[in-house]
Amino acid sequence: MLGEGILKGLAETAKNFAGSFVSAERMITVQYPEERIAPMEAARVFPFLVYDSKHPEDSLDWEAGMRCVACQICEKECPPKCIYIEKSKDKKPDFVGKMQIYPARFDIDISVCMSCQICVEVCPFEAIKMDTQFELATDDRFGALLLDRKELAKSNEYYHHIHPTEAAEVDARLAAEKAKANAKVKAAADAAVAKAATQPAVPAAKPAEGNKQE
Amino acid sequence: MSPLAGYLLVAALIFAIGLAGALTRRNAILVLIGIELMLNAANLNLIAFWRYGPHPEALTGMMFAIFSIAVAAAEAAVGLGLVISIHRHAKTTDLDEMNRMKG
Amino acid sequence: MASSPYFSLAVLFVAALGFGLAPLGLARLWGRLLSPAKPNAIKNDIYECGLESRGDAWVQFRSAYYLYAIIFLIFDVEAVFLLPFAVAFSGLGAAACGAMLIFVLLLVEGLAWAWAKGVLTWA
Amino acid sequence: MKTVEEIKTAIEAAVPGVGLTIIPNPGPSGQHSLLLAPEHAASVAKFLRDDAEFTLDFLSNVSGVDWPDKEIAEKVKVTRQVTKTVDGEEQSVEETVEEVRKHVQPGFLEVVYHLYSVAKKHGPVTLRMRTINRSDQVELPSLTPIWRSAEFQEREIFDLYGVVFVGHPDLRRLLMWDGFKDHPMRRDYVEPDDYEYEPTPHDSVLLKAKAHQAAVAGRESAQ
Amino acid sequence: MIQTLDQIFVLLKHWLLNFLPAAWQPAVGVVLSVVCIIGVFPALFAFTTVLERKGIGRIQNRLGPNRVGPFGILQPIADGIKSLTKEDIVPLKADAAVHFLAPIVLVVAVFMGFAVLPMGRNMVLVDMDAGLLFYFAMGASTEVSVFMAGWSSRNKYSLLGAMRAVAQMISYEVALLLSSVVVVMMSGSLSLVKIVAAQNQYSWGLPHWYIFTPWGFAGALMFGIAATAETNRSPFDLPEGESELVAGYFTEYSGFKFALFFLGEYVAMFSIAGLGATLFLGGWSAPLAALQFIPSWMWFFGKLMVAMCVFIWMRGTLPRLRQDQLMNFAWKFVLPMCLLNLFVAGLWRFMGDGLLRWVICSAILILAYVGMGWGEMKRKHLGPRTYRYAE
Amino acid sequence: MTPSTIDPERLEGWNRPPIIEPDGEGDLLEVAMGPHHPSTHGVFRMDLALDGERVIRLKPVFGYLHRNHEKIAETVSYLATMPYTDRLDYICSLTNNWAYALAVEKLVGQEVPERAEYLRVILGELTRAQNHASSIGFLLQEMGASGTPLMYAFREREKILDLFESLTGSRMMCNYMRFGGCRVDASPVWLDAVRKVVAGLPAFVDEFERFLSGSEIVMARCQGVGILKPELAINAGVTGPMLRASGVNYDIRKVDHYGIYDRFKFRVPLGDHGDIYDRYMVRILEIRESIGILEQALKGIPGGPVMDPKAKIRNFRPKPGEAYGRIEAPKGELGFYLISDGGPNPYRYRVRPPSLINLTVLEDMCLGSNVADVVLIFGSVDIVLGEVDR
Amino acid sequence: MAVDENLKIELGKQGVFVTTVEELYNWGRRSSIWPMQFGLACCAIEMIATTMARYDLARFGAEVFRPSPRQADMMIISGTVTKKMAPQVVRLYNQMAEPKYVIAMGACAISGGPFKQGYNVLKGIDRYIPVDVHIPGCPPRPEALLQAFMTLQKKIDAQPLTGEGRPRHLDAEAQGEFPVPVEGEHDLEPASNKGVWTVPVVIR
Amino acid sequence: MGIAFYLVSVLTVAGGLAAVLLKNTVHCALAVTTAFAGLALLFLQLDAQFAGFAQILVYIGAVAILVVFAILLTRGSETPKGGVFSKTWLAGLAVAAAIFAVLGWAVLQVAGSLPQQNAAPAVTVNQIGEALMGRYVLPLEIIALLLTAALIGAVIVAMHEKEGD
Repeated sequence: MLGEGILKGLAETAKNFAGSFVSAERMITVQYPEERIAPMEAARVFPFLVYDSKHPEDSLDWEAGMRCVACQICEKECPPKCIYIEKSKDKKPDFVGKMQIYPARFDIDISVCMSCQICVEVCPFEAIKMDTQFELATDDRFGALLLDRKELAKSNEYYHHIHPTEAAEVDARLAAEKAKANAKVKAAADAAVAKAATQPAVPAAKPAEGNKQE
Repeated sequence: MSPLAGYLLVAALIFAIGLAGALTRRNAILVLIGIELMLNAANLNLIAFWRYGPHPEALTGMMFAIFSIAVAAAEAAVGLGLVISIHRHAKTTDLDEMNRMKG
Repeated sequence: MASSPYFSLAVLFVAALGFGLAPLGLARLWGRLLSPAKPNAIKNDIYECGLESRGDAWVQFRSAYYLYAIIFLIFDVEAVFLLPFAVAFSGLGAAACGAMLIFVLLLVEGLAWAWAKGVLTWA
Repeated sequence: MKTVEEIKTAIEAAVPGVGLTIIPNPGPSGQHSLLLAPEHAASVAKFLRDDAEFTLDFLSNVSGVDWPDKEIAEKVKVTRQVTKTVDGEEQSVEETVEEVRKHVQPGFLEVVYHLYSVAKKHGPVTLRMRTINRSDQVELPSLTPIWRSAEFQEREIFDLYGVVFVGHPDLRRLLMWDGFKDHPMRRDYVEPDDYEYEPTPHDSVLLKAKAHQAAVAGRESAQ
Repeated sequence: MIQTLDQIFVLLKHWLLNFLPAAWQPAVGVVLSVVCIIGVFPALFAFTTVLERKGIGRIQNRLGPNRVGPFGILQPIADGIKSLTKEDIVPLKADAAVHFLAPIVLVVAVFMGFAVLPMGRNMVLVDMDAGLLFYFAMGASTEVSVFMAGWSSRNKYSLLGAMRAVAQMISYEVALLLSSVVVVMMSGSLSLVKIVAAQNQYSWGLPHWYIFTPWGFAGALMFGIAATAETNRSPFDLPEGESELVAGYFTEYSGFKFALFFLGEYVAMFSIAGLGATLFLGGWSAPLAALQFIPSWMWFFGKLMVAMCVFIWMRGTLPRLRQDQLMNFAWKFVLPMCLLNLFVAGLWRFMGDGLLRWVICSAILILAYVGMGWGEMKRKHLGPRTYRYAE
Repeated sequence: MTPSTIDPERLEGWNRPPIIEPDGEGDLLEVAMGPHHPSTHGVFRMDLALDGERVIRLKPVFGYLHRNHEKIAETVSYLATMPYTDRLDYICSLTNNWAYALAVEKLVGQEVPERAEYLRVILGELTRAQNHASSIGFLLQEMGASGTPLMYAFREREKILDLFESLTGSRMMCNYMRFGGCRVDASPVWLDAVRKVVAGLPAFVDEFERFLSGSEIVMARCQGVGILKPELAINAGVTGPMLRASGVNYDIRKVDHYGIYDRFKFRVPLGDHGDIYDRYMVRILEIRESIGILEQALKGIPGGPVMDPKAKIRNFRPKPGEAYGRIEAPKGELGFYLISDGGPNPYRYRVRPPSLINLTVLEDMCLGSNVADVVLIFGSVDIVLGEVDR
Repeated sequence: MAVDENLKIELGKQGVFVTTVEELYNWGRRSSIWPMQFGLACCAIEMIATTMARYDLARFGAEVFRPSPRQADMMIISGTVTKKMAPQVVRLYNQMAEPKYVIAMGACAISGGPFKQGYNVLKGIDRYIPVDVHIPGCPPRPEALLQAFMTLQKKIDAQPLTGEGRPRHLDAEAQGEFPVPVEGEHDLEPASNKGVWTVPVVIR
Repeated sequence: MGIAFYLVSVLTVAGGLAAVLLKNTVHCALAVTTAFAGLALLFLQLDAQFAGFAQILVYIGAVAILVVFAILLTRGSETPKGGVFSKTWLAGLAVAAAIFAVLGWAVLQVAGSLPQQNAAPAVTVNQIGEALMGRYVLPLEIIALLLTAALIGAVIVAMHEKEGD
């Protein structure tokens, strides 16, 4: 009770005070709008839909290149039920060239989304990924926080930009699948040619699912 | 009118107010406040007489006033202590009620 | 009159009063002109951690506060006597200082009594 | 740590007339439990806590479970007298026939206690108690006097399931406000209609919104 | 040149007064001085709030306000504008008149204290014979305002906070008075000007500040503790102890009334720091004879700011005490030490010059300090502990 | 010291809070502390009756953050409950994940690869370190230390959160563990980053101790305040650092040896007084032990998969049965009780929240003490409202 | 409103003056936003992290967390508002002095978020009090809170002192009281407050 | 007899009157504090600087606090049911008025013969101290005794004896 503990404490804060002028360890403030903490590769905020762009310079082909096939697994698995999907009536070719239905409507309510990434985990088509954009403050609750498929669509290049390692793995996987599918198609075509009979191909979803086991 | 008379009149007025308070209020604390006012009026008289008296350098009146302040403070402490003590037992500071309880 | 110390004090008093009142007046004026106050029963209720306020705050306190106030009063009065003594201290003889010592010791005795009695222990 | 059977034997030896049933757990965890008769629960609990062998001094977890009334369709082999002509003679023969019988198994509320021992560092021992039904006979003895840690957990079960713990020192709602009337963790709890509009045009959302609008319209016409 | 700089404000005032008729000069002179006091300290208050926020920020490894104006220097002005235009809420149940008066009484009482503080050579508003007594009399009035604020709000936290604050302030007021008495004993005057003059001497280039004597050092220590408690600063900031009492006695105050409390508190800090500097640190006198060329007012304000920095530093470091500990500390440690210090000061005078009195006086004080500290620690079983482990 | 030494005849009522009579002077002041109060860690409320400054009655009021976690978990799948567990004790999401994963693994009898176990230990101990640091910071905040200890604690916490983010993608809501392993593997770069942070932790704890442990004010406020007797602590189900500060040697890491804790050498610090200071010091010492575990785990982490290849992500339907799994979370014993009826959602999902049960003894600790101590005692329990009210 | 008319004419004459006052006023109140010390759930931890050294909300002069609503300017609804808590939140908002701002931080505060299916969770605090800025995220990063804070500052900057578009607190006609819901037998009553919350048209 | 005298007198008397007349006891206490301040100012006008400041220090700083504490301790801030004035208030008022009349009459009677001396005596604190240590040393010690007695007495009276102690 003689005050030496208090003096020690004062010395400690004095050390920190002085240190804050000279050492980066002791002055850790990152002045946000001007300086930013380097974004983490693994960071996740809200989901977005990946599309493969044939023309990376313009973003016109977002609808054509969208990987989503409206299988509605994510909608079902989403814990807070913030995804809404409507299937299309018609079909369009997917990345392997197979004709698939696509989402006529794909809404994510980011005012409900809990950024849990389960949709990404369960998606067999590598179609939904997590964005790192977090600057979304708005005074418009209903207009700005319900994202439709156009707002959600981001190119594969953008995906590469924010998650380079993961995107490369995904691309490799997709390429392998595509090769497999092509081979299969080719084999089927050969077989078809050989058998001269028409038979529907194996659904492309199955092999994709097999690969997504982690 | 001499200044002294003015002070004396003020002192008399305060004394009367204090007395009226002490006699008319029911709350014992306010009675004590009245008494304090009366003591203060007396102090004012002391100082006024000292100031306009024949020997201000002798400090008599002023010393008396200072002692009086000390005595009044002691009185206030004990008086208010008594009020608190009574309140603890009688649960009231109302003098009328205290009288009734006594009678 | 201006040379009297009390004149300076009076001026300081008025200025300090003005310093307190002027911004409050300005704030009132602002409210009158542009930002009307909208008092209502919920807003002007007593704050109580977000709950509706229950019971009155003006309750009976405990005598611990009063005991401290008594001791404070006594020592305040003591200081009134100590200060003139201290001023005159350098010119005083040992006898006078002894008298003051007795004065202080008497009060210290009161303090010691209160201490022993447990009055100084806050409950 | 002893097996459930051994514990059962030990309790039966110590507390005479106790009604104990072993509820087996089919899952891989193998945590079998003991079903207590409510009237002996306190003495069994006290025994388990104070017995030098068990010293189950630490009540870790108390959970309520709601088992609503269940309609059970079961195949029953029924034996009945059938008159048959056997060997040209009418005889009354017993015949076993399979029949599907439906009956409603009355639901009950269950409280599960998980016990451990701090002194002996073993556990868990699982105890269960069941109410008679889910509506009016929902009293169970409180184990709070034996294990203090049941205090808030039993209050919570009272709040969310509606089990009334007899002997609990302070049985009030824990999580919901005092004026609340329902027991929301029961499986037949109906949520209040506080639905007005949600931006997600989800199917179920739209259904709810429609129902809400209908309800509002109904209320307005009623006024 | 040095003298001109030293007296620059005095000269400026006289130069300004020369434009006026002689009859007006004294009155206007007073008004000018008062305006300076009323202007300088709120400005200093504004500056100190930024200093505090930035200083504590630095202690906590961050920057603190730096975006409002260059280096955040305009932050207090923005705060001022905001407070001025904020709605003023008076609870319906509150005592509106007393609620209104409380901050005004506080501001007036704290500003009055500056009347007797010498802020430089010849820079004092009033040099009264009973200056120190006047200062304490004014300091005593702040307690009334705190009580008024807490009581009139009719809020439990406010009233509890006010009662705590008043109990705390009266307890430490005694210590404040008694720790200053030693200075009066040595300087032989209650006039703060004379007290500074008594310290403004040098032997071997070193000043005769009272802090450099055993009784002066002990007095300064006790004065510092009491001053911290009087101004409700950490670690004695219980009245506004937000962890228990939300915001203490000004919980129900909003807008500029709250700002006035805030200001009053800081101005009281300046005032008490100024008094401390005057009593123990030689007021406006330079710390070394060689440094006397620096103007006296600079020394005064320099010492003031150093004291403020210590206040800020402590706030950034220390947790707060509990009410009973605080009261016990006042009555069972600070007050006995102050009384002992009176005795030591008497001894100091009667022992005459020489090394012996240094040794004896220091020994008495140190022994008492260590003894009381150890005794308290033993009695309450406080102290560092060792811990056992289970494998 | 085992409770069996207590005379059973004497037991009736011994575990109830004492009844304190006001001394008849002055009114009782009924004060509500919370739900909006600067030091109730959110929206907790205590209804106090004060006799002067002495607390003679304290009734905690819960439910201001009752988010129906258990009800929601019964309506969503086993996997979808995982992110909700993050939000239970939102300061230590990873240990919540772990406890839930452990309970489900018990329910279905799932194995966990070795590397995943190591990762779980590393993340769990990092979580413990940051939780204890910030809990001490909050405690000191309640003591009125104007945020400095909290700032220092958060300075370290940010470093650990960066590790979490770079591995799991989120600072707080990690959602990392899965039934049968972990979601993603850690890269060597990440492990190096952990090594760096762990190497810096002792210096931080030393600084904290120099700053606070010896401070007279901290000692005066903490020592001898809020004493919890070991018998009552056990009987009231108090767990975690609070229990150990009362001198009871009970650490589930040592008792259950869940995961791979039997491979690491560490000690369990115990307090002798059971007061606030002991709780504070036990937390500090536990950070030091955690550093030791982390160093061992980082040295011994093997290669291999982080997910049991037999584990299922979609269409996860455990067989009927039930399981109770528990771990030593930073705040105490965190248990999950699951009943499966064979469906995709748990039939009954119950969290055993250490924060709520540790609060059982709040009244016993606070009665008779000063009102200013209430916030300190409350802070020393170290609760998170998300877990108390669920 | 005779005063208002006169005022308008008077102010029209002194257009420049009004502009200056407006700028000064907006600058003052946007540079000195003191938040209320008020945390609800998970987001509160991120809010605390925002005030901590790494992100340092103090740089904007907003670290003065006032525990009393009387002295606070901004309420950060940081976390899930349960039905049990909602009356308290609304009452606290009412007890703040004008001008006052509300930031709904995180999914729970905006819409109930992941917990919106719960029986005790309010589906968005804007049913009872007006919200100035919404930040999605669960929880939003500290930077997101800083960005929301700057959004609020921009919003304040755009508010005129008089005339159309002036903020609520400068309008004598505007609502000043926000009724506090009552805890009923099954739910809060009313489930939302008319005047604060208007039901938007369902999109489909 | 400058304007200051009248101002201060009015303040003092108004404070005194308010203290006696107001309903709320705390208001009375605050009013009496004003009256004390006015009296202190009157002391200052009478060149009794030390006494004036001592008056502020003791009365405003300490006695006023003591009074408000006493009020809060006895729940005095509630307005009593039966009115604030005693049943015999008329008699009391009459007595007070009579006394004022007598005193006022006496003062006015002798007003002409009262001394007019105006030379301000230069009293320093030093002189007071010397007087205190010289002529008044006995009263000083008696005051010390009195204060100690008052301290002990008041504490005993006000202290709440705990049962069983």
